[in-house]
Amino acid sequence: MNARNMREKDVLMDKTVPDLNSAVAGIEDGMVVMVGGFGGSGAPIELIHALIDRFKATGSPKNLTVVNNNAGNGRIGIAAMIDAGMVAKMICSFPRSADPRAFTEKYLAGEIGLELVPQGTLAERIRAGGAGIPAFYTPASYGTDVAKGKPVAEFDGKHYVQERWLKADVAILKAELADTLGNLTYRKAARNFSPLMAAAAARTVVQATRIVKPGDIDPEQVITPGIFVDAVVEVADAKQEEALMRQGVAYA
Amino acid sequence: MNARNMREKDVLMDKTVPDLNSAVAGIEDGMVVMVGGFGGSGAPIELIHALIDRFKATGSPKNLTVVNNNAGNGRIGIAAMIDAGMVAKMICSFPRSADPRAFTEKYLAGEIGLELVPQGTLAERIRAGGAGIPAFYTPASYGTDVAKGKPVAEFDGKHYVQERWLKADVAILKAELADTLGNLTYRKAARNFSPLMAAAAARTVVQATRIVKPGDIDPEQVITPGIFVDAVVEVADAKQEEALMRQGVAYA
Amino acid sequence: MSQKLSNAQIAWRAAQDIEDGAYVNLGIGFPEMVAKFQPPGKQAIFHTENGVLNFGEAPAEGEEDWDLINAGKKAITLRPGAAFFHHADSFAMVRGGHLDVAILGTYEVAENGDLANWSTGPKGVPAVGGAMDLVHGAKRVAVITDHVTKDGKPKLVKKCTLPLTGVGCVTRVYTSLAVLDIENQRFVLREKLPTMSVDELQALTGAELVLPNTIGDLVAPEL
Amino acid sequence: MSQKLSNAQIAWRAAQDIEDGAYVNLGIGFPEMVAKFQPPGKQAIFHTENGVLNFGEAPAEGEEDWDLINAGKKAITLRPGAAFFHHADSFAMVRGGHLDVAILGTYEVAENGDLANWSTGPKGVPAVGGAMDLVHGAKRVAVITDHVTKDGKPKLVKKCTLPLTGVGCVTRVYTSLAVLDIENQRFVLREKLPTMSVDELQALTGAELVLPNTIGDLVAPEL
Repeated sequence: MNARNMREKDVLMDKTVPDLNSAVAGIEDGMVVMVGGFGGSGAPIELIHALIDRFKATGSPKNLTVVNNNAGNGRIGIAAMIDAGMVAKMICSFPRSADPRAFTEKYLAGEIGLELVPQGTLAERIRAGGAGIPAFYTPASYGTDVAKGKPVAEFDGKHYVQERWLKADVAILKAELADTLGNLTYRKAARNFSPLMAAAAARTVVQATRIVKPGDIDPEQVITPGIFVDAVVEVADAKQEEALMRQGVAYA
Repeated sequence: MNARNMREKDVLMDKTVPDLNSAVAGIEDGMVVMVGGFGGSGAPIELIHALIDRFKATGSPKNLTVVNNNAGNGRIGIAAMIDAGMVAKMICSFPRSADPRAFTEKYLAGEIGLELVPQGTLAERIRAGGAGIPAFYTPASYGTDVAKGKPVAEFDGKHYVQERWLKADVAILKAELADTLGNLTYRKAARNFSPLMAAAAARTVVQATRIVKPGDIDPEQVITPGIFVDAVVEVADAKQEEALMRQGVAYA
Repeated sequence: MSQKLSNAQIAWRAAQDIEDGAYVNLGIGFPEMVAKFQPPGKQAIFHTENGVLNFGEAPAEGEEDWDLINAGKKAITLRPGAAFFHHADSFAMVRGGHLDVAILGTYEVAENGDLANWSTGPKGVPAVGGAMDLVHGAKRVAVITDHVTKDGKPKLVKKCTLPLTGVGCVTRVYTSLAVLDIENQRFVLREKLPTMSVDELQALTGAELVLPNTIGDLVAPEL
Repeated sequence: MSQKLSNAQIAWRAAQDIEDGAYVNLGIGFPEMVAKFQPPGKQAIFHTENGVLNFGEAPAEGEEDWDLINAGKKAITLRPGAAFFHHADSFAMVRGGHLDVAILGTYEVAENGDLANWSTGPKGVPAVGGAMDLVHGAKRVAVITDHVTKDGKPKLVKKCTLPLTGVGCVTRVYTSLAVLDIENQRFVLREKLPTMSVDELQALTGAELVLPNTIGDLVAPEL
């Protein structure tokens, strides 16, 4: 878990933080927060719940804009953030998921904003944010209500919609392995949006099932290079959002 | 190397081809050919030389547009294609490499075309070609001669150049492992442009150091998913371009 | 009225047209059934938006791994030769034209190929998911649907009344009563229930049917 | 004239300003030397355009692995915690502002921060490589260069005469005679050789030097 058996000259940098509270310390009112995961796969439940704990104790962070494919399930994770009243706006593709009542209630009451983005456009906008591409063209949504007000252009006889990059102040993500330099791997389909969000956020905070020393992840198998990661915290026994939801757990 | 020990119902698809000649069979006069590799790292020397053999035997393929970061080194690989007279135009970022005489001679004689593209723009244009993004904006080259004639736009007070996707008829690439479904891994830094080219070409042909059966590559470690690959040929004892160049080998 | 096809039978019929070696995306819900009916001797590789290629059947209950799900958030298994990738690469496959077929459900499909399958109007919470990408990416976009709504209204229409998912994107429609191609902005009838007349079918369709010389029988096994 | 710094000494001076924990790209050729002079106790992680993060020194002759090279096509080694990635991801790091510092060589640099380092004019074969991306991506773009050309002409100029690599992108210049910041489109002199007068330096510079109250001594160890 630490780098003590490395020669000090090789590795001084260490991005590990001691606990979840430290990990979410920099997240402030009004920030744009990207949250990794698609459904329960890759959802950083412990980081989210640490953020809720802080909100409950201090009233902050609130008024957040949260970016995720969905808008929370049941009464845990992002749904619990919404229930707690921390979220001013969701940017997502599919706010109707298995049990979307937290978002649905607030949305129908006019208490939460929604920017609906087609899933591939959402992924590409986040990717563009990380890659320094301020705008790109996609065929998705051309001629639909979702494209209203956006510039369109024709290339080779086909119509496209111009979309802007999407960046965040912070990304909170779940990884399988992290080394102390922030290199990450993900478990199975849990990577989904996380490698994109890691690059698109000014600060990227990661909960990893295991923190290893530099060199323990094969350089060919790194999915998110450490350059995109600012803080890693080990959460060995991370909960699975889908399992919690099926157990009917409520966090907020 | 084949899938005989799989249950037939699991795997019918097999993208392996028996030899290098079959692998390059579909490459015709006038095509745009992306060639993987950066310097000698990832250069598919055997596929290139099979293409040269075909040209010498049949006079075809000629008049090719070749996409690579460089424009060939010494008298082998892309340089040998140029020497042989198969290449009408190079699209590349850096046609001056260690020993660029093949390109330099033809270029100064006006016998070969050049589209010079900044390296990051080249990578992103190829990536856009594979990703269905017809155009995007980049800060690279703004205000320089390279941007002349290209649309520019301002986003958030900064200027950007609009760049178009780049696609190819064929990509020829070198991988480390391939399974019979075309899933690929690469050795060390040899991946460079290859995963992008695999997606941007209508047909992607790969020489792999070893062909394995589906399931032998961990799904988390696949770098190029098989959906981007059409044909794989095993070249167990592949030559290294840099080593050949240092030996002074001439192919054309 | 003749016995219409069940959803499973519509899915079966759509599955028969999937070419050997095809890369296929199935919309969440009803279209997922198509995977069950792959004809023997043909292999398709299934893609799901959240970053998995070559997944297989659902695991047995209790065997789920919730890190291994499809776009509908249902647990899946892997077939040999699977691959994981992130969402931008996944939609590069979609948008970049690498999928051979996408098969989607729908509320309405118009004779000009317009598809409306994401919103039933301004009420409630809108949700679009990956449909707006899928309709523009796959080489062939097919729709499977009941021929009419629960109220008996046509789902195949001259012009969509609901918010569009995509413009001019659908090329084939498999319904509970017929198989139709969309060609030159018209529904061309390819197959119909053998027990149903063209007139009966036309009466249940909101746009004029083009009738080629040969119209096949739409027959599916009991499922 | 005072003894100017050698290339190694210029590289040494630039290396002193690299923050602990910085991600750094060094241009091919002379700037590669900067890596050798990392101050003890500070760690930088080096990026190379062809898809490697955290590489180390060159291998011994005969130990080269030609699949493991840098952007200059020279053989490299890896440090623990390295990562490989493809070219689009590599330039996402560059263009996306993830590098802390890029240190490049140059033909000319102008007082407005314009850089000309890719072409000496219409003759010969043009080649740009990754420079046009690097100048816009890194949080800090620095240049290391001899203060004058081989013919004694200024390389620090009012306006570049050679084709530009990037507009207004350079913020610090390390030369064989001085260290300068580019602020408000002017060269601000931060350090100069202690044996050289400001007038002597001004005479070798093609744009007016801004002189702050404190100008440090540019001193480097024998290397």
